[in-house]
Amino acid sequence: MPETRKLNYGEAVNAALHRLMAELPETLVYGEDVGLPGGVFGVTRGLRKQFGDRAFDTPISESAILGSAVGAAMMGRRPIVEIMWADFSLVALDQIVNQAANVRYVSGGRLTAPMTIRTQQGNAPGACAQHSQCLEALFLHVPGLRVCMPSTPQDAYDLLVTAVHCDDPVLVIENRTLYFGAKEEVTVGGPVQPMGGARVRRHGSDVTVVAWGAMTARVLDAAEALAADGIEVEVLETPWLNPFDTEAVLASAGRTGRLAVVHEANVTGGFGAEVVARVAGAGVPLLAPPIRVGAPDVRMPAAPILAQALLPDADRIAGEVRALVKG
Amino acid sequence: MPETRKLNYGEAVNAALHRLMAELPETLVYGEDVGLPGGVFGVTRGLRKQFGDRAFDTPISESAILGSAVGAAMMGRRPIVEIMWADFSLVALDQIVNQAANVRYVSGGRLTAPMTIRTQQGNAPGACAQHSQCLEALFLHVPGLRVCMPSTPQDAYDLLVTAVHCDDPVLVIENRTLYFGAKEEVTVGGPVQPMGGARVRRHGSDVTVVAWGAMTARVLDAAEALAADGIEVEVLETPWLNPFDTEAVLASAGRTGRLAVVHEANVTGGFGAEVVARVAGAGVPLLAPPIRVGAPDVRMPAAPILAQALLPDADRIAGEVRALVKG
Amino acid sequence: MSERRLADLLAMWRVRAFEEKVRELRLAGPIVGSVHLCIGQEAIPVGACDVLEPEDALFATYRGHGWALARGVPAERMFAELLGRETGVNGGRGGSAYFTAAEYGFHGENSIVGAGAPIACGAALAGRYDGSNRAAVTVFGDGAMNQGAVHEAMNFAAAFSLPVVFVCENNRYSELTPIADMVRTSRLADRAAAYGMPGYRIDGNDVEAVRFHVRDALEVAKENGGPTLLECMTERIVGHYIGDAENYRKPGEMDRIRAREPIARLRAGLLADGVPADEVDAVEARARAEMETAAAAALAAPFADPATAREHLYA
Amino acid sequence: MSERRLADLLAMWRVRAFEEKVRELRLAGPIVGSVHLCIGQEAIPVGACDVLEPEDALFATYRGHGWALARGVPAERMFAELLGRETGVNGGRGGSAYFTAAEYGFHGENSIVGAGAPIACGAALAGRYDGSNRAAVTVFGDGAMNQGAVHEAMNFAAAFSLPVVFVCENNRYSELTPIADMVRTSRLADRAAAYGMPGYRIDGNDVEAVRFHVRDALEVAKENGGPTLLECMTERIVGHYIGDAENYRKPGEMDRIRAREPIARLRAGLLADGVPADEVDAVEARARAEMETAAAAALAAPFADPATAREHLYA
Ligand SMILES: Cc1ncc(C[n+]2csc(CCOP(=O)(O)OP(=O)(O)O)c2C)c(N)n1
Ligand SMILES: Cc1ncc(C[n+]2csc(CCOP(=O)(O)OP(=O)(O)O)c2C)c(N)n1
Ligand SMILES: [Mg+2]
Ligand SMILES: [Mg+2]
Repeated sequence: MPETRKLNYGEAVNAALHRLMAELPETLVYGEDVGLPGGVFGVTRGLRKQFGDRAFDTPISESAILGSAVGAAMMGRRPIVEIMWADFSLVALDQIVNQAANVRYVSGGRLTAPMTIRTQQGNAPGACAQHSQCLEALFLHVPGLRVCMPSTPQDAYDLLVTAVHCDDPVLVIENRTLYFGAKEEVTVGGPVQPMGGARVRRHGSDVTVVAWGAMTARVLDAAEALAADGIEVEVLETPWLNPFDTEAVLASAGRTGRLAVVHEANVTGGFGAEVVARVAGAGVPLLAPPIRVGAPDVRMPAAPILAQALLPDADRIAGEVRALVKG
Repeated sequence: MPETRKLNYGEAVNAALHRLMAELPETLVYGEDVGLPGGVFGVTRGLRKQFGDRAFDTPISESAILGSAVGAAMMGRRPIVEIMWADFSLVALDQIVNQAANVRYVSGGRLTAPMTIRTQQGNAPGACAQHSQCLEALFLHVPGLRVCMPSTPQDAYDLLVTAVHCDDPVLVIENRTLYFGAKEEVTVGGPVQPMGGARVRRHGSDVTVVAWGAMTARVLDAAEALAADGIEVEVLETPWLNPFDTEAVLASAGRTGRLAVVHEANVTGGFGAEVVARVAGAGVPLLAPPIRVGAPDVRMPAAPILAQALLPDADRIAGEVRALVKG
Repeated sequence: MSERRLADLLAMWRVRAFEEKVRELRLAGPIVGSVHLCIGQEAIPVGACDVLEPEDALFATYRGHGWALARGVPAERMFAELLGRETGVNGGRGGSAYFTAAEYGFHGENSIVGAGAPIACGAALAGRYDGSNRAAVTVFGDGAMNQGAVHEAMNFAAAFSLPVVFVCENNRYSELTPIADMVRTSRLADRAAAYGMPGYRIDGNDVEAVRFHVRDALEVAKENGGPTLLECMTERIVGHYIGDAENYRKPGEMDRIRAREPIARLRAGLLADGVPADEVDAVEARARAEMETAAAAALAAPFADPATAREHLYA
Repeated sequence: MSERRLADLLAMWRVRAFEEKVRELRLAGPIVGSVHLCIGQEAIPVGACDVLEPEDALFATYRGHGWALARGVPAERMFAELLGRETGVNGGRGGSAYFTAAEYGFHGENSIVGAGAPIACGAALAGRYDGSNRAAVTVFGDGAMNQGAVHEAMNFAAAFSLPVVFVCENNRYSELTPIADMVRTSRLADRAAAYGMPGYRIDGNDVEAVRFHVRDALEVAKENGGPTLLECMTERIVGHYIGDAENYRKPGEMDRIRAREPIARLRAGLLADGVPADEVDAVEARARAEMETAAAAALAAPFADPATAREHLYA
């Protein structure tokens, strides 16, 4: 029985977790501070109370957290583990890349690893270089993983539900600057959505801008500003990055004849390169060379005044897209 | 006093290490089995004998190996550490990405991390999914690191010498299928080469093929076969991936009008996407959409008969390049 | 009593005969790539697997052939796996160092040092919720004790009193480097105290000692007593991998090793107890014959089909 | 004697006054982002840094302001760093949780739990070759003891007898979770035995005890005796970070903490020894005044220049 609730992004994640724990008895939720304290961002609040020891705190041991999730998933549990910051996954990447991603393939499907890794990433004001990275491109280069990055409360809810129902390892990369955003109408309790798919967040005919994560809202702001200049931007959000909806991007870019990809991650080696390479490889005729907008190839400084000079914001995005359209 | 010696790839690495230990007293060479045993591939043989405790074995502790290299480098040493397989870097990626890459930037240059990480990667017959990955794309997405992948004995020598002289962290990614290749004339003892630059391994006018690592030789074989069909391939090897010689690629692709990028890594999110995206972004006019040839997005099976079905070989490369040229 | 010991001998001979056949096939060509034999270490898998229940989970390393065999994985399907045949337990996808056969209670080898330990914790954790009486056994070498993941796993298991048995096969070398040079105190079992769990150094060449201690640890584990670390002292009679020149061996070392290796030792014990030599030696012949048959069948099987190489990546 | 104790009190008051001023600036706006204060833990950095030599290397965590100050980093340049000013020790690049000031012998904070421990091993290792008499001190929390990198570092340092002092600030919580719930035996110092190194649990709120044990460990280290683990028992009087609601505190916990916190304790000791109250309290006033001056100067400094944000990535 689907119902509508006013929830912000963090609350939507929390609602999804409650639903999943209730409907899938094989789920477990654990990680650092996620049990009794309810998570450093409050996102797992209430689970311990309602579901007892199916929600618990762990030592600061990312290899043990991720590795035990692999083992529990092999045995039929459906663990939902949290890595507090995506940056911290780097102390234990082996368990994701060399372990979780191989389970199904090597065993020919006789063993599987239906686990969900919730994490969050990106810069927030004052965060240092070790707490600011956008690492989705690393995970997207690893066959055997699924990866998504919701940016709206509805997607925060839906994608997590889909992820946990998926029989393979899925990374759900959230964003702490979104947790406490505005409340929106969120449909909860509806059917599990299929994995994949893009979202046309705004229709436009002059240029296609593909974006994901925290950049989506900035791209929409930029599109608004550009509309005032008479430039109509089609904003295509791709919250699912693996599987990635290449068709939607090709179709939109084919229609508008121009392509920009915007992500918060560093440009070089970012997933924007993959998107551009797919469009180029498909031979979609473009009126101008495609552009990528992201953080320049540099570490992230802590001082907001320095970080702001690096992170794409609506102004910079609008400027680059305007230049793309106006030539 | 440069001199010429007949060395295979592994011997060239060994010669470079001997030179570096002799000319830079601040170098240290360590890692698992690199001291007394001289390395599992024999590449560090003789160093312990000649340089005593500046070459030593370590526990199986990649975080300690890499982390101690960061600390020793901060204090003025120039450690050259080995990670036996690139796959194993994933147990300790934090020390490379969150630590080494940040030292200079965060301190504004007052601390530096002049360390070299030697590793090797790729598939060899019979190797399992945890010993076959090509991970250069992960490192290439990390600002603050330098990355190179020599494929010839001369480059194995030169690039390592350059890497160790570099005042920043450098990854030198070797390949175990190359260590015991044919002996070639190698100039040793020459001046330290500048970082960066591409190598035109074959001139051609019909298509530019960019490659690195173990694929270079296969591309050259494919080019030979294609020449018999009247297709002239320009083979551009880019052993330095960071810094990457974008200009050389743009110029060659502009000349030939066609572009293929070949790497052993999985296609999605591979560095081939970056190369294609740069060429597309630069607006180089091409006669046909650029292609990428690499391992399909799957794990690597151990059985050679299965792995061969996935890895690019000269036949497959020739086939795909032929299709690109013939349309 | 001598019956059980003969059964132990047979089980150990099966492992050794399997490994020797693998070596032959590796040197002759049909098996390719890096292969890590457990010759000399057979008493550990044989003693341990004897007391495992079907519901228990077992995680081994690249040196895992003996563990898989002792757990009941058919030799033919293992040969086939190493030979890249369709009939291999993973159809050739795992190979010598990374195959898995959960249907036999063998939850896989692992080629990353130490990585199996946290995974075993998860298998044990799952048992808390699925109503099974599962314990998990994770096997690793002396060198793996210095890997971060093993430390995290031991603390995780101890803190949550998970039913895990940590079996450290201390064969005195990590690849080509003596473990004694890589630690300050060489009794690795003593590290258990750091986590508040029991740790025992035992004779890993004594199948009876292994059986006793693993059974005891499993009982403690299943009674909610938490994990145990067993440091099983043993030695490889072979190189780290096939092709290892073993330059690191000290003079006399191999003689000493051979004198106390588990099969020779059990054989001597049986003879001393009056079991007729022909009865004892028939065991070896039987094991070798079984392995010849299994290898022949595997060699006759079709190769894995390259057209399937992309299957089973995702659900 | 009371002179040294007054000096200790001043050093501790400097740390606390710094931290209180930081909190004020964080709550008022000029400092942004996550800030981890060490209020309540001041005796550890003050006691330890007093016996460090200029050549020694010091690696702290995100909770590192006190260590930097005690090591001699000027408060004004630290305020400036937290405020994102050009005059900050890293011109604002490091911020509260990740700054470095090697020119003062402070080799940096670290925001990855446990990551500083292997790095400190490298600094100590370097001393083997560069002719210095360097020891390295690495500081981390109780929770970090469960991180793989710390384990690897301890074994690495012990195996090679590196001059490292592992200082564990056990404030009983890892963020919001009691360490007692995350380990089976709560005496973390006992883990040192696993590596064959000495480990001591000491009163981390007693500046004299800290000084004694750190000096002793440094002496052992510099005489080639290898590493030591010091588990310094202490408590935060504040939250894990500014903004922490501290719901995890038990009834009466804060009273108990305040009763034994290091500054109140040293103050009481001085008064009991007959040092006049106004002399003792002048110390606090002096420290606060210094910090007000330093903060004001930092606030007056220009912001970091955004045009420089891309500099210093590579040589
Ligand atoms: C994380 C990691 N580091 C290094 C290796 C390479 N390696 C494979 S086996 C081995 C030695 C392991 O020694 P030990 O744990 O004693 O096991 P043994 O081989 O003696 O059974 C090493 C270093 C690896 N596979 N994984
Ligand atoms: C590898 C890693 N995992 C998790 C975190 C998030 N985190 C930051 S501080 C902290 C708690 C650390 O506790 P402890 O080691 O006791 O130090 P304290 O903060 O109490 O001084 C955690 C989990 C991190 N920064 N790095
Ligand atoms: Mg061993
Ligand atoms: Mg703590």
